[in-house]
Amino acid sequence: MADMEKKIIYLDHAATTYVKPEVFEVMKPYFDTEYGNPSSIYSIGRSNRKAVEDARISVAKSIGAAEPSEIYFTGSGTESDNWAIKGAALALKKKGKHIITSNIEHPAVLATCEFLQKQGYDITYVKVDEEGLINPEDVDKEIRPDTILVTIMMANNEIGTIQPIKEIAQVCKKHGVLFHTDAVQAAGNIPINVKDLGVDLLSVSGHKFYGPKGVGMLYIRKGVRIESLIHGGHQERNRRAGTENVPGIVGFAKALELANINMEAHYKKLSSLRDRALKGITDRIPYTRVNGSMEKRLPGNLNISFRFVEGESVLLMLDMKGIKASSGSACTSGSLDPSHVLLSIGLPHEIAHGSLRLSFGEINTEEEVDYLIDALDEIINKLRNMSPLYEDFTKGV
Amino acid sequence: MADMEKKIIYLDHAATTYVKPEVFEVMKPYFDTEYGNPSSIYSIGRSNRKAVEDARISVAKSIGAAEPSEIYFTGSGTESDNWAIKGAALALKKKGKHIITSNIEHPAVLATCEFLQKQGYDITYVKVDEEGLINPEDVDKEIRPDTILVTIMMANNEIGTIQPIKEIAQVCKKHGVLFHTDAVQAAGNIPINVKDLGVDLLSVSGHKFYGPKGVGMLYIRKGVRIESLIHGGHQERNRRAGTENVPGIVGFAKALELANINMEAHYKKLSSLRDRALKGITDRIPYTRVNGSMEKRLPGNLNISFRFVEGESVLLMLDMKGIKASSGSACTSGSLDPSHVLLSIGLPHEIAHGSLRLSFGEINTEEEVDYLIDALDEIINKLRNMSPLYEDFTKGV
Amino acid sequence: MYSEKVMDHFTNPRNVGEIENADGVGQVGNAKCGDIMKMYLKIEDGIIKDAKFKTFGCGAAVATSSMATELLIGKTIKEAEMITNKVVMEALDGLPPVKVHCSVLAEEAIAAALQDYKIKNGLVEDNMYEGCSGCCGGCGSHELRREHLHAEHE
Amino acid sequence: MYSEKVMDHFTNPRNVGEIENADGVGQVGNAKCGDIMKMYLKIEDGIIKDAKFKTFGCGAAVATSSMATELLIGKTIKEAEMITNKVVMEALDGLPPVKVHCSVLAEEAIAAALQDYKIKNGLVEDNMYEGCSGCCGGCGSHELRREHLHAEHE
Ligand SMILES: Cc1ncc(COP(=O)(O)O)c(C=O)c1O
Ligand SMILES: Cc1ncc(COP(=O)(O)O)c(C=O)c1O
Repeated sequence: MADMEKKIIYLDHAATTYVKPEVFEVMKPYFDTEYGNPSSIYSIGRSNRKAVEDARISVAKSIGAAEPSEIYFTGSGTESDNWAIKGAALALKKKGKHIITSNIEHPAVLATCEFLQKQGYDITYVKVDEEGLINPEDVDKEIRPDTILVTIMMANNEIGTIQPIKEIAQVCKKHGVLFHTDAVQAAGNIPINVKDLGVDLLSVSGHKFYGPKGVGMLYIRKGVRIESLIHGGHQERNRRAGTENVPGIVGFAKALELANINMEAHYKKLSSLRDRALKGITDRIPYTRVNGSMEKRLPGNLNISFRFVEGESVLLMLDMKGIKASSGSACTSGSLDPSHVLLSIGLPHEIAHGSLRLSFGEINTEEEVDYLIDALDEIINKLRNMSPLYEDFTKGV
Repeated sequence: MADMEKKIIYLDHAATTYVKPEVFEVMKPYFDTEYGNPSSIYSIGRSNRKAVEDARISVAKSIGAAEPSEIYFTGSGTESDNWAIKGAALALKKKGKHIITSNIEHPAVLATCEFLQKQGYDITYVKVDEEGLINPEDVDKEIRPDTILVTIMMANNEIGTIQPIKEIAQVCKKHGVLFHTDAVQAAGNIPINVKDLGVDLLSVSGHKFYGPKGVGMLYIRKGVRIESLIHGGHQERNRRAGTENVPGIVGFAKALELANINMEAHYKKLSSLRDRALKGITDRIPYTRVNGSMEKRLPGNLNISFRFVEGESVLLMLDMKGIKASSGSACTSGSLDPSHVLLSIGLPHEIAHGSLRLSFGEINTEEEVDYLIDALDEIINKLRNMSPLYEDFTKGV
Repeated sequence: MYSEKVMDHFTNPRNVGEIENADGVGQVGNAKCGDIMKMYLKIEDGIIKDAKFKTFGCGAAVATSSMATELLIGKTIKEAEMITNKVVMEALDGLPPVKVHCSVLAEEAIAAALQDYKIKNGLVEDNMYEGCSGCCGGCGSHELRREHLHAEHE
Repeated sequence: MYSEKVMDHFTNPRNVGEIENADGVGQVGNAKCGDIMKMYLKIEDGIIKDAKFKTFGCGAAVATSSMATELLIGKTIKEAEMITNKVVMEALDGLPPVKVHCSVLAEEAIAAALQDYKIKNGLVEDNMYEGCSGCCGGCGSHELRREHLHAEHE
């Protein structure tokens, strides 16, 4: 057991990733030697400025932006989402106050919309189907003359479903409505090309693709005007104030660059591990279901519900076996409700409570997956034997 | 000359500092091994959570907060300023829309106030005297029934003057008005004790005291309610969403802790270097003035105006001699106007243009100061000989 | 997040299972809110001789159930009635604020099982179910409780 | 931020100084806005034989003055009048957007010095000063110019 504890199997890459050594390496000099302020005119300031601008060029290339000047670095994916949505809301309030989003967005989008609702904006939540997918026509139907923004995530953080962003962007374009997508989970896992997608605004966060925490990015298509979220100095072309997080920005760009180079192999490896896990688990453990489309899905995401047990208990027991995963239920976050995403695809509360998110990453192996399957089998059994729901079920109550 | 170029004399610590090795050391593990998401319940998530909470406790201690829960980590000093001011403005808009600030604030405060002005808030700018100091009575006079916030910086970034924050806080308390102070320049240089000062909100930025860039802090006194700036997940007790920048937060706390331990020696060393520079420069170079009170001043700050020359030229020539400094003029930032701070203390435009900020740090030496004095003497001479203003002056025009 | 005691009771829960022909059985909570506790009591001469539980819920729910059974065994009914959620929580060296409701559930499970015993033995008149956890939201107290918990959290 | 050419002309400015009894002298800019250029011309047979300058201003102001004098020497008056700010800027391998106004200043300094020469030699009728840099704000064009520069920056 003590041995097991030491062996850590990290299956929570959707929550955060480690920083790759190659990424950390390029960040390092900006902590202690190249520490100037990019706004300064002297040479070490200038070399920092160049590092930031090179990062911007690299990121623009990584996401297919027309120009580096469309890339704005922020402090997190959450900040990018807040900026895109509040910024558009403020800039366009004369045109209208109606915003369309989906019912499976990340809290960074949902809580921002709720905030705007309190400020007098009108929010429409388009519903996903039981596969966790948005129908672009549903977006089309909700657009009104006073609609100023549509914000729909590219890939979901819990069930990994990938939305038809290009089609939604076309709908928005047809109506002349701004379109923002939260691509925090998509970035590094599936190709992103903003030109091809036709989005106006797109959010990314560094720590989801082996880059650093505390740095995000907002793509703002040239010509799109949104109000700033953070006012102050002239950084980021006057649109996002604050001394640039130079090591963070450099690391962000490097990580995204590596992810792009490596994307095909990454996709293949993760989806194969994921499929192995899925087969093993469903073969061995009855009363189990997968949540969300298996077709339109991030390669590393698996979300499964185990009937009669509760997610946090599963997580804790997995942790004791060295396996780090995440629950579909937002139990730990102070809310008593199960995941809004799982409820949105039609899961009953009690099944939503018994859900597990496994998100595979580049360090995982087939041996780890096999160990996971064994561990889960044992844990689910143990918990079911402790469960009054399972008791009722077996007794046929 | 090639030799000189290699010798870098960094005199711009007010712009940003390098990260101390001891600080970088404690940050490192959180990049590659302890990389969990603090919101996760498994063990590496928990160790990240603990790291963040330990940092909070440490910062609370460093600034004399009553409770760690009064400490909120952000992405920058600018974000902290934006949050404090906009957060108070939104939370208290029913009470009123009047905000008092000073005319020498950092752009993070000024631009935020300008933004609010456009949103219908009323901003009063209290003026500093020619020493660069605020009279608390002037604040008292401006408070009205609809005043909801006073925001006055603790120490100025250009001229280093230290404001009577405790007295201003008393004035605010008397009127029941919230008081925010931007302590970004003060932190690490002079003691900060929020309880003793009596402030409600206080901003700090990591990279000004040998900590990392991309992390800031807002102190919010217990019981003070402000609206969030960044909405989303449950991080930072539901008040500042986004996955925590764990290495950044850990580094922030360590740097502040070191600064506090080391404060007396730091103060002595920096002020002695500063005074040596001041004496040398004014002894050798005529038509020179110091800007801002020498008494109520940060230990490492020196701001001098050289008549008949322009600041950027001085900076560039200093840079060629390996000396990194900053100009009083915001020339590089896209504005053609000289520093609003120098104009506020009564400098004519042409003299404000010829100003230099030297900010000393812990790595500087007396030899460097002496080299600086020689270099400046030569540079100012050269530029004056090129200056039509000096020509007119010497010809008695 | 959890104390060692909580983790111990979660990992090695005491008294898991059912008691055949139990003298009192109580079930509280609701699958919808993610916690159900079922408590079985064996009572002889007014003394709780045995207690067992089954729980669907998070780590804290399992641990509080386990601790509750340990606290119950050997107690008189009067004494058992004094096992409040605070008592359970203290015995576990505390719970995170968001998990306080689990200890409330444990208190209510005890109450429900004792109530069942009393009804079966004619010790109370009506059989109104008093074991509401306030969690299922059915009675509208959910939001109230949530606010309460959040306030405590703050 | 600056090209090598700009840094070269800033570090080793050509033709710094005054010309005694110059044939044309022009001064533009304003200390208030941080840039003053004074241009001295020696003109013989309609050809600029020598040019010198003094400048109070930033690196770009010094470099554009220096480059302007280099461009002027040897030119006819007609040719000199065609040295626009673009010409100066291109000769310096460009300037950062916020520094474009410095090249405008150089163009205007040339114009002012030539105007002075013409007036002294009775080649123009009125002596209206045409060398406004738009920078001092005196004529209200400051804001306009600033917007213009910012727009270019964007
Ligand atoms: C007084 C003052 N306030 C706020 C800031 C903003 O801090 P940051 O650039 O780290 O966001 C700075 C430094 O740039 C400052 O000196
Ligand atoms: C879909 C999605 N959007 C936004 C975010 C917020 O990113 P961050 O926590 O880095 O601010 C996350 C991750 O937490 C996410 O998965």
